Amino acid sequence: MKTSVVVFPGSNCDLDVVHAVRATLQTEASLVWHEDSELPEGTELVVLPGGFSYGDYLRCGAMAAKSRIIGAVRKHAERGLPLLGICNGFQVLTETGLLPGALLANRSLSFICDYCHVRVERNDTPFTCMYGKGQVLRIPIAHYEGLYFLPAADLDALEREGRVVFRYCSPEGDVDERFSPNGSLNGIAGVTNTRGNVLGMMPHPERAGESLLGSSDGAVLWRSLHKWLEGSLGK
Amino acid sequence: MTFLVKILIFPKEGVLDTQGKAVARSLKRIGFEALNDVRVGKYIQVWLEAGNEAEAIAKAGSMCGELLVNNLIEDHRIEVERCGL
Amino acid sequence: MTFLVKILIFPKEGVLDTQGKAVARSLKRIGFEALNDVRVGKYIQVWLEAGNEAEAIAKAGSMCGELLVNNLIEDHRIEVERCGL
Amino acid sequence: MKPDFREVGLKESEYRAIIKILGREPNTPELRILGVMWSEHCSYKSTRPLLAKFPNTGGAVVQGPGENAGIVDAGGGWGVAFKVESHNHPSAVAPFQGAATGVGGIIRDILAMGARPVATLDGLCLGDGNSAHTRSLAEGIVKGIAGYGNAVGVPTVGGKTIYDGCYNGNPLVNAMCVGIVPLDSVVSSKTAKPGQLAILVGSRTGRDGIAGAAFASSELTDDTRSSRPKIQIGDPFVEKLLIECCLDIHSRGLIVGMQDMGAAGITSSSSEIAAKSGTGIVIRSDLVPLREENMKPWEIALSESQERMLLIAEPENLPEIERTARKWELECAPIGEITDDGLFVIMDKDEMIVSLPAGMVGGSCPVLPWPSRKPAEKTIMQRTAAPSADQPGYILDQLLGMLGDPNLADKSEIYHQYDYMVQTNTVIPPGSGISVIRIRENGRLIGLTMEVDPWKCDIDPFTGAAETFLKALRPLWVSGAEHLAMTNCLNYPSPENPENFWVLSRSVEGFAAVARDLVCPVVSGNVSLYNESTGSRILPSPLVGVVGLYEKTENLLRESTLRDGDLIFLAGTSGATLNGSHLARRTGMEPISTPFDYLPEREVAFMRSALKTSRENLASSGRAIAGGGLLISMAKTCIASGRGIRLDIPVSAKLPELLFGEGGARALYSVPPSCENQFISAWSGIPVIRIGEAGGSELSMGTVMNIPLHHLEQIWRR
Ligand SMILES: Nc1ncnc2c1ncn2[C@@H]1O[C@H](COP(=O)(O)OP(=O)(O)O)[C@@H](O)[C@H]1O
Ligand SMILES: [Mg+2]
Repeated sequence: MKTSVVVFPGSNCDLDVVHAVRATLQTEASLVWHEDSELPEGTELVVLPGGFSYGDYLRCGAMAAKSRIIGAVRKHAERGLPLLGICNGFQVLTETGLLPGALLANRSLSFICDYCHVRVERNDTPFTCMYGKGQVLRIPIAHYEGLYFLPAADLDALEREGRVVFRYCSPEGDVDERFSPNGSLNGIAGVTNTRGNVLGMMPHPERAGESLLGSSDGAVLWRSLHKWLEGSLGK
Repeated sequence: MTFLVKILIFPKEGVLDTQGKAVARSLKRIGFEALNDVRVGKYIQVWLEAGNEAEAIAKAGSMCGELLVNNLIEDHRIEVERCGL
Repeated sequence: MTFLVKILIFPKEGVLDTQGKAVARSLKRIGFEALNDVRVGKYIQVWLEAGNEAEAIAKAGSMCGELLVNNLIEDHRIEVERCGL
Repeated sequence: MKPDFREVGLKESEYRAIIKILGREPNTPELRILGVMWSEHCSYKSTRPLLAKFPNTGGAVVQGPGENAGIVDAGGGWGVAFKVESHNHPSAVAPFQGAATGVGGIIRDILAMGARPVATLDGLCLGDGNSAHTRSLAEGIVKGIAGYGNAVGVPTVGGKTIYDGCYNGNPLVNAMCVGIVPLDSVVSSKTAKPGQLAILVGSRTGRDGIAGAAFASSELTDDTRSSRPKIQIGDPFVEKLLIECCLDIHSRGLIVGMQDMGAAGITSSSSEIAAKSGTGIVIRSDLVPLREENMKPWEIALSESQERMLLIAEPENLPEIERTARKWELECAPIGEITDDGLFVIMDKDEMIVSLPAGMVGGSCPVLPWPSRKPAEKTIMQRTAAPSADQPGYILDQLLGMLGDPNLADKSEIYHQYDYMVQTNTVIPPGSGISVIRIRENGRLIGLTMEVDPWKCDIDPFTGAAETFLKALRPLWVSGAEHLAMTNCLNYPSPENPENFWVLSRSVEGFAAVARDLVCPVVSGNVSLYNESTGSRILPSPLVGVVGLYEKTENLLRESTLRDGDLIFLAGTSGATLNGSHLARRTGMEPISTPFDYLPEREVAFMRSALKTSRENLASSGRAIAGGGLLISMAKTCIASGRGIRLDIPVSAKLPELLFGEGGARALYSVPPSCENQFISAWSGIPVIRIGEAGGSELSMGTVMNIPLHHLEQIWRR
């Protein structure tokens, strides 16, 4: 699986993603600079990593969404290849319009770094095909702006189309406002586009890659992608 | 000519304004009770070159459209002032 | 009477405006080159009850002094508007 | 107009010394520069002879004090660079910005060693924990640390927070940063040679924090509060770019030296390089990229604008350095060069503004020998509220009261605001007595601890400081790490008061004794004096940070991994006393002086047994007993592991000492029954007693108490 991780000025989870992909799959993952206009030849997965692109000074992800590389990222997604935005990367995806919605300040108005639980709502996406449907993952979050917002009508449509991939839940898998650490509408932690090849998620799968660090639930996401790519590209 | 463009950005009606609510709560706590609502937004000042006021406004408008404002969650207003006449 | 008090808060002269700097750079990058400076501050709208305009302004002033503005690094301006005449 | 020497913070004797060295009067810019560089903050003039008492070589030490940070050998060709620094005065005035720039500053010190910053810890001493003022100040400080550390991508993996009314007007913010560096590419500030360029990389220079160092070297009066320098604003975004840029440049061998710009900005960084390298340096102030107009050369030279580094490089590498800086969108300008005349010179175009011997600016200034006087003995302990164990409910009441006390209660509200996981190496996150991170490059784990205990230092500065240091060492040993070295920050009130100076000296001796006896050298540190304001001054607050190394990942013994059926053991001496304890303060007991024995042999024996226990896997969890004593440690273990303990301790008159006493090397272990004999023999020669068994969902002790864990947890989480 050939992975490209985009580095914006202020990205800080870029290397973590590279390590996680390499450690899980023993495959190549390379960094791509935001000023480049092309992705490396043969890129199969693009990851927009977490961090504080451009300091997140205007709105999270807003300035990164205008980077030169975004054109190539858009084309990659249009070809139906997987594009994953994690945390700040999710914010960049909503700012580019590749995903609907916006991420607002957490209900607590504080940065939250902690483990949380999310329920896998769909396992028919490239990102989740090796999880069980309804499986509960223990996975870290670390953000100030993670409250997923969409105007009511759009939110209904999103739900009807089943585009919520991850939802905050209790350790037992119950979804309720109480288990949403940031106040996200409908407990939304990750959403996908209509085609299912673009995923934005606030939790950090790359931080849940080994049990020594507290959880390995995130590693399955990389394995899912690997499997899906092998299948779909007929390797 | 240099213009100072002032861009006022504020949360759209219906969008949760957590910060506004928190500020309202704090203001009430320290004694400002006769308070109906608070909204917190951004105030961006841009000093730019333009041929005339209309052009300055147009430029500011496209800055908002392209970068400064997220229409899903924010509204905005633009005011212009000529600098150093 | 209800007034809408608009509070414009902006970085003090000489104090590093981290946001303004970053926004200016981005605006230039996407093609707005005729740009001299950008400053990013806050725009707070407060709807409050007051007997008259002067009182509304006075109230807003003390809100700024006590909570909304950090005098070490920020300046501010207050504008008032009568609501729902 | 030329300022009076007093206005720039110099004493008359110092001014005379300057004239003597120069053979002339200094001009205005020179006077301003010397005022800042000879301030306490930059020169350590009050404490230099004291710091000389610290052992700073041996063991794993690769680089002792004298550089931007110390370095220890962590195996496999990798070094760990670390240092702690204070940002107390700025945080008192502007909590958010002060704390944020404190984090930024210490990160650059680590970067200056050529090391990649991999962790920070923060030591916070805050005022009365239940006051609204403290709460709002603490909120600003914590948000400042979070705002900076999170954005810059260095995990805040631990720290220490205490509350006491003595910090109401003077909160302390100490920040420690840890970095890793290949031992063969450590950067030194001593190796500059004539002809090399001094290149400024980072942000533009403004009028921020001019003379901030002098500000930090005096008491906070209402007057200084209003005359404070223009506040520095940290930009973590630029700092992140600066880290990547400098490491990129360094990894390609383009520089020979590097120095952060902290206090006194360009002046201190450039003059220190010249003084340490035995060269001169000329700085061209007109070449410095500015943010503000009409800045005077001396303002440029003393500006404390953040996020700047000074690189020393051969001229032929300049183009490549400039290209790299452009990639990272940073300013980059050659602003001077190394000379051979030993002078620190500032030129503004063709005009010479300053010309001083480099050693006088960035080397050392005359020591200020403050008089020292031992304070009168504190009164003998009066048990105003004598603890009587047999009084029904006494033990439980005290336990619950202490668990809910801000000093001992849950601190997650603070550390959940810090990104403690970025870089994906955090093995034990904040919330334990120890933080553990992995060094991916050599596969080893390192343990990090931070301690401050003003109350014990107040009773007796020597044993109090020793005990503070030991409190940072013991959790490392219990978790299976051997200590490598320590860093410290000496936070005190004015040294000009003879009693304060005596206390300061004695606590330095306490640190030095432990460093020597346990072979834990001091490799870096910082001093912050004058922490007093009108009507209040801080208790002596020496803070220590220790780095330890695990032989193997499997050796790591965690604190809260109790298993049902485990036997609970108390290992270690029974030297605990109520003196200076939380219980004593709660119940209003007067302390007696010299509360503890400092017995290094006992500590060494404890260390050996603790290390053996973890290496031979003889326990399922272990926790060094610290603040609040045995029962608090027990309650925290139960809460964190979600398992109860049935204590089996006979009721005696000594119960309060046993359960709530503090001090001395003691640990709480949970031992699988199959390991009992081996465990006991690992501790031969040291008292170990079996005090209970793990299981159930209560913390109970015969008829004395029986309390459900969820109740304990509720109180602890406040
Ligand atoms: N309490 C202390 N213990 C040991 N070393 C100290 C102490 N205080 C300062 N030092 C050392 O003195 C030197 C100068 O300190 P400082 O001025 O804080 O460094 P920097 O200029 O890099 O910020 C450093 O090497 C520092 O580690
Ligand atoms: Mg330094």
